[in-house]
Amino acid sequence: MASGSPVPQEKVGKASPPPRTPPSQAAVLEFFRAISPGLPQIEFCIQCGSCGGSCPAAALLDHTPRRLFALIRAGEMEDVLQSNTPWYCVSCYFCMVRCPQEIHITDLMYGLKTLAYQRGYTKNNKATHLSKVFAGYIERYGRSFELGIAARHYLRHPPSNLVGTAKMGSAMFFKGRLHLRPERINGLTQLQKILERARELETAL
Amino acid sequence: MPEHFEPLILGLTCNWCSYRAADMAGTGRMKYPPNIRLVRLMCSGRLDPTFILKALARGADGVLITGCHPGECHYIEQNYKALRRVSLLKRVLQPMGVEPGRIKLVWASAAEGMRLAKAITEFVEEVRALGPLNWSARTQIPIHAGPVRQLEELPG
Amino acid sequence: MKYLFYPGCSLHGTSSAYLDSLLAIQGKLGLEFTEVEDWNCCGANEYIALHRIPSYALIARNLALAEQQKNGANTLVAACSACYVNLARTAKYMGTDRELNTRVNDALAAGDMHYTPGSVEVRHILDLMCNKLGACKVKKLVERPLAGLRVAPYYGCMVLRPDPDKRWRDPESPTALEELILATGAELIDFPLRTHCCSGHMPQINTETSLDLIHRLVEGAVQSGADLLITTCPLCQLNIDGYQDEMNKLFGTSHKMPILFFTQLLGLAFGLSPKSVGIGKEITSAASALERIGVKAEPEPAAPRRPPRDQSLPMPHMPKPYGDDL
Amino acid sequence: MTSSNSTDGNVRVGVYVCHCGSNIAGVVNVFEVAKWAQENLVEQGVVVAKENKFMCSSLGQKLIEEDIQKENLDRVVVAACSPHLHETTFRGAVSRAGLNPYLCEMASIREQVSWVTSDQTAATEKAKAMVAGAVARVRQHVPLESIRVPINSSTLVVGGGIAGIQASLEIANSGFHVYLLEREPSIGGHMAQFDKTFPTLDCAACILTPRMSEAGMHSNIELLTWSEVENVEGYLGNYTVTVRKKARYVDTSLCTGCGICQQKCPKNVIDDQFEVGLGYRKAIYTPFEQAVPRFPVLDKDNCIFFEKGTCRACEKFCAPGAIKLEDQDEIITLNVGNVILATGYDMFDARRIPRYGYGKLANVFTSLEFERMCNAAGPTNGAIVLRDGRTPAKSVGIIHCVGSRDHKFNAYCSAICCMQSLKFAHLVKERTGADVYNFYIDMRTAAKDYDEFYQKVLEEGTNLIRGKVAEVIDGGLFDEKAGQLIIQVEDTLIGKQRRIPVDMVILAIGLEPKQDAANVAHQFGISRGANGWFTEKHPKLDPVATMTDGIFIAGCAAGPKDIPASVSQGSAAAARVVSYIQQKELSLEPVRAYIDAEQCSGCRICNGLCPFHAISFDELKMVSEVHQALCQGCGTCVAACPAGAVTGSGFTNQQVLAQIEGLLSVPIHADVLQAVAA
Amino acid sequence: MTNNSKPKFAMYWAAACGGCEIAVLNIHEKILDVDAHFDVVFWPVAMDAKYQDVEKMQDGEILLTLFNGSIRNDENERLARLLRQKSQLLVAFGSCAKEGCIPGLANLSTRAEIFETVYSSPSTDNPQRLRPQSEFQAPEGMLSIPVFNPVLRPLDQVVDVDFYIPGCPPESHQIAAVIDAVIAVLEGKAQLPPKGSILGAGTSTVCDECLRTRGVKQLKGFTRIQHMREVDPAICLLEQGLICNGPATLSGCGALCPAAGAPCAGCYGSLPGMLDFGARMVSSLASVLDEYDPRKIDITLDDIADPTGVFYRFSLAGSLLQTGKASWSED
Repeated sequence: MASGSPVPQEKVGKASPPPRTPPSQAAVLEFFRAISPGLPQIEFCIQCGSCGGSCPAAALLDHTPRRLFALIRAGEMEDVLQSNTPWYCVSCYFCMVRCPQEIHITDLMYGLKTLAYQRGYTKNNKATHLSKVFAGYIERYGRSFELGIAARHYLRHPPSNLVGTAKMGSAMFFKGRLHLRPERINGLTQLQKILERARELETAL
Repeated sequence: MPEHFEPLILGLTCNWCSYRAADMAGTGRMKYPPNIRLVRLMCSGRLDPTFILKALARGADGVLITGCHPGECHYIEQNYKALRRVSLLKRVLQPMGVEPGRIKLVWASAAEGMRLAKAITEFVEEVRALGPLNWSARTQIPIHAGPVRQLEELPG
Repeated sequence: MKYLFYPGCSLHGTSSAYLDSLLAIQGKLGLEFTEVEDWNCCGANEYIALHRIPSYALIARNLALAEQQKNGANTLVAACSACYVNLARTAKYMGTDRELNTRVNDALAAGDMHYTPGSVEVRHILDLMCNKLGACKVKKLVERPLAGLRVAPYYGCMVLRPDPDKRWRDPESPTALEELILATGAELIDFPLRTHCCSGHMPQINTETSLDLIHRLVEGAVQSGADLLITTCPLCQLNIDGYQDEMNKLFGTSHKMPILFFTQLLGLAFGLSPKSVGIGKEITSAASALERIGVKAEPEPAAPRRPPRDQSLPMPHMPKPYGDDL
Repeated sequence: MTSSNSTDGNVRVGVYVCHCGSNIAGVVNVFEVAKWAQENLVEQGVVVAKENKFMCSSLGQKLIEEDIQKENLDRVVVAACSPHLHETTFRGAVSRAGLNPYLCEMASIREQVSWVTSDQTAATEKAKAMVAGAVARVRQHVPLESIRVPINSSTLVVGGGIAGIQASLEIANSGFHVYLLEREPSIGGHMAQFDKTFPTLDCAACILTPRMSEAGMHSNIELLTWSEVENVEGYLGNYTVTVRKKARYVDTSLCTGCGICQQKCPKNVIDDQFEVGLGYRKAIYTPFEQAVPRFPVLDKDNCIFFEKGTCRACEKFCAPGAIKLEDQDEIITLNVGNVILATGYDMFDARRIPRYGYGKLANVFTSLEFERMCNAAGPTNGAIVLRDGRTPAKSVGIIHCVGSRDHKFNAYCSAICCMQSLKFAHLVKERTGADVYNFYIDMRTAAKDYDEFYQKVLEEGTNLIRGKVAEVIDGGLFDEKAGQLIIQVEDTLIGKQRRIPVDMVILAIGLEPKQDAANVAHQFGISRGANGWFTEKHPKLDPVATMTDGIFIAGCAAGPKDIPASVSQGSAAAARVVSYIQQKELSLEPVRAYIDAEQCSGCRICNGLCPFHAISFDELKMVSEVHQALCQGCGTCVAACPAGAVTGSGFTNQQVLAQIEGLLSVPIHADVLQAVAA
Repeated sequence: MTNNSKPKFAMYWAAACGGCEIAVLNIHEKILDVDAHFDVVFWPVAMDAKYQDVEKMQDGEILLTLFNGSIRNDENERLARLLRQKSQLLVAFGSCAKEGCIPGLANLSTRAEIFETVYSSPSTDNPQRLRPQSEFQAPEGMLSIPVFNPVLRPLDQVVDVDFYIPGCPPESHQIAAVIDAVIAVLEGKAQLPPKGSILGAGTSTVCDECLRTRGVKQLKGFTRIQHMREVDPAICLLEQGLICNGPATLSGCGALCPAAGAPCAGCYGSLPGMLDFGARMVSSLASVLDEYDPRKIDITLDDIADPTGVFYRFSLAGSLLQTGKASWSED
């Protein structure tokens, strides 16, 4: 507990953790500069909780954002990457505009998502699946495709109230708000080339 | 250019703000590269372009001028004079082959040790990217450099 | 004035009403939108969740297209809040983060494209109307004042936050939609939750939470006495509009709070036909609310004089947020 | 043409390198530096170069003094800490040995080398360079004599808050005349508005009003209330201050302060000043009962007579006929030797944080409003009630750090809010027994008996929630908590978001510099820090002096402070002033500019450059001249003179240029730094 | 020339326009005093003389040498060294010798660029793009011309200089005054001024001699004389927005240019002890520019055409940095 970060739930009851010197803060910061554009300012967190207080999804989070930052600085990356927090982030940016230290919280959440995803921490995670389906259509057509996305996503993760959702869907359809087939852009191959190259340039995470 | 080049920077500081910021950086043990050497002036308004030229002529690769934030000058508004002198001097020096990037003006209050340390670190990197100025060598080139074809051996 | 226009996927699909109404009013406002040719999806908040550089490249392709096609029009306008933030953020970060800029342009190069940071200015249509045209200009165009219609503004998140280019005085107390509502002659409802979150893509991830958030908004709108909400964001519209039935079921309520795009409201005020501005495409029908248009609102009761034995303490004086001409 | 020709070649320089324990020696190889100087700077005139554990110690100083005698040195270089710390120390040592103090120069190899450099070799190299620079500079030094000015014995204190009152009393009691100037109708400042004072909880009025009346009656204090400074001229010892005494419409020579005019005045006005908008006053009023002076002022903008030309109620009922409706502003001139600025602070405007609902949600109050509410003499006679004026609060949320410690508003800590909020928590408990929630980021109770008070508040069962409040929402909108306020916050100690319903919210708003602080700073020629507070000459060692001789600061004008701190600053400033006055004549730092009339061409380029109006133009001789006492030594004119006719003693061109040459004479070793990088 | 006891006098013309020589002749009958007191041994413009004659002399045989012109090629350089060796007093005569003058501006360009302009400009017929070669093997034998040095040098960067006489050219009445002074010394009536002194000039700057009325300076902006409808004859030119180097320029000329309504170009250079003329002007002008917003400052400064040329017109080669691109490798 030297780091001041609370002991993650699953560790409760186990023997006290072996003594471990936390990672070099410089290295941690460098790393987050690498995965988040500009200067994310994570080092300035004063643990005030404006983020957790403002978060619309707070009820679902296993760690509030500021706690994630504490864990990161304590070197508890395992807990961070397993955390559901980034995946419940709906990008409302409340935390970011309210943070008294002007930390780029939302940007960091994106960074953490990519990190967790690319390190394979997100098996059967609803949010990841949604993102993957969405991304899939973009890479295949260059545009998103609501009907397809909904179908594929709900196939894997059926909504709590299937009837309601279906009703809404049909209503949408009849009001001409859902297309039956996706739009495809002309420069698709070009786009794919770009994305391919970009993936090569991705920071090794 | 040597494969590893370390820029030599001269820093001109204001006694009331940036010099104290340097003190604060010290007290706070904020590390910054040793490439910079500071001179204390009473105010950035004391900045005489001659100082900058002298530094460049004596082997400095860049000059960092620091003063109080606009509106915070201990002598009310002298830092604006520094601002104007620097911007005019840059224009004069460009045709001589001194990149404007080698001269930088930074505002740092007495409380901004961290800001100053950051500014120094950044500036050292910027100048490193520009490469050596090497003026002291240039002005000492042999007067008689011989026929045209021998000119390649000149430094700079 | 000529502008490049980035509609984004939703305006081509789920919120065609937004597009219809926008195109319907552009002429009156003296705006001329040219759709960026062959634009691609900005990836919403999904693509960036999986890939970093690729997501910026994805977005940057649109910026690059805009740079190519701009001929004269330097401003790229987006209507969807998410698209706007993505475009604006990328443009900003490519300008400030040298590293990112090189990589993204390197990627673009694979498709023989390039984007020069700063070459196009990204703005949201709301920002354009309020901060460039000004609500006063809008007011002049009103032919059918919406007197008696009680309208609550609903911004949602991304049009205001993170506000990468500092377009707004205060992202927590905006006045743009308010000014437009006043301009249309409708009655402005003070809606404290106007900048709160509609739950974004939460319906697909955790329906209960999202319905809870939607419930707060609808409940709040009802409590504040609004006939309808207007918004700037397709997703907000979709969530509040589409999930209202489910929300009612879950909370045992029976609210029917219609939500329209602000452009639709302007269209009506400009005297356009409801159909031409896509009224009717909403799932929670706005019909009943719109019937009020034209009905004279009863005059405001004068503020009562302070009775002698009233002990109540005066409220703090608040400055008037918008100009008197509204 | 070369620069370093001003002094003769054969100066004898002594170099002293300080270990500062391990502070310097731990990183810089001080022995090598000394040795290097000894060997390599001979032609620079270095005759001795020594290192010592602590140069500032009496032994270190002795060492210098002896060498000056033994080696008959005429220049000294001390490579140690920042000159801002020990320049005076070593100048002292040098002059004790009979040398002019200004023939000593310091190289700051602690702040600028050992403390900021990790690599030892690189640090040592840099230290050498700095020594070389200092030696080259000191060669160009010339003896300087300080300038002497007489000190006028009366003092102007600006601001009649507790700090100003304290300062005035101290000076007055030591037998010197004081003008105490206050913008408001009465002295007393913010403290007069407070109810209880932490941590002792004695009532503000009880301890303040005696001081106020003492100041009001003191034979050495001349009160100038309802007055503002118009203009300031002069320099240490001889300031001329122009003051506007605003029209009071009351003849203070006749007024008895009976208060009948206030009773009879028919016009009720919301009191935005003293009651911070929570209460009412009349158009002619004294801000509060114990006001000093007790004479009322007439508020022209709200007076029926000045609106309609009729009424004159006050005039009719005033027995001594003191009402003077034709009164005019009066301009007076004061000659003083010193000025103490105790201009205080403004409160942060809570409306700037809309998410806390102040101004929209009726039951959100600011801390100052709450102070008035608690005050027995306040608008509710001390009852803690909701905005409706009758319902007592059953649960109260107190939000710390409103507008403080937030880079969007004020990045600094306002210092008093934690204790004030705890005080509120206690008062609420004591008077209503309501539930109290304090929302804090960090609890800062660092002063005598402060943490004890914190303990007491804990004991009373206050709910302390560690978290910066996200927003305050009207519960009526949803959650069926009509009329209640919902405070949404992350309880960071359990890592969960909580939504806590309360009836009343108190915003502990932070302290800000006076909105006109910039003008004041400009008028008196002092500077302000990044946050807008006046800058001290030295934050630790000279906290009440400013960079401008003869202008002092006390209390919150220099930054947020609680009452004890403000009072002690008032006394401290007074002490500084009195010591000046008693010296009768003072010597000024000889860092001044002077113009060589021979070289001056009278181009008048320098004339407009001096913010202290020290440069004048002699139309007859057609040359410009510097008024030595006015000059503050910034050197702008020196740098600007196209003819080089202006010399800035202490920072001459030769000195600076020589130092630059010296600093750059030690090349930078790429290989060394490469090693560092690796 | 008969060998008599009179002290020997020499004058040489290196890289310069010749104005200095004219200026000397402009002292009219005073030239006779020179002849009366000196034995003129070497003065290519005025008399026939061979380098060998000078080489044959003893070291220090010449008492006084007035050296005008800067060191542009190796011939200038050889003669500078030679005359230094043979003269007791070597005087850098005129702006070129003192600080490089107009020819010094060539230091802003590389030798290749200069040759390009000189030998391949549209007005030159040079299809094979020939360039001067220092040596050329002709059937008759090896021909050689002086080598064009990459960097132009003022005299004191090549040899030790005793005195300076500024001006482009030096004012004749000042030359006359100097000659009188030297003669006075010869006759034992006066002492030589300290080595390195500037002779034939005032102690202040041109403003000191300028009759225009001046007030406190607050410059709104800058203009050029050709853009002005009229120049006020009575008011300081600087205050009219013209860049006048007068404030920084050593007095002695009598403020000729400002008197004629033209801003001072600065040919007398800066005061003794001032290291860099340009820096003085940059510093003073910027100080009195009445502008606070960085953007506006830039806009105002845009109105200064060729700032380097304006502030270093006469002093570039003698300035602190001495040279620009000239010192770079040419490709």
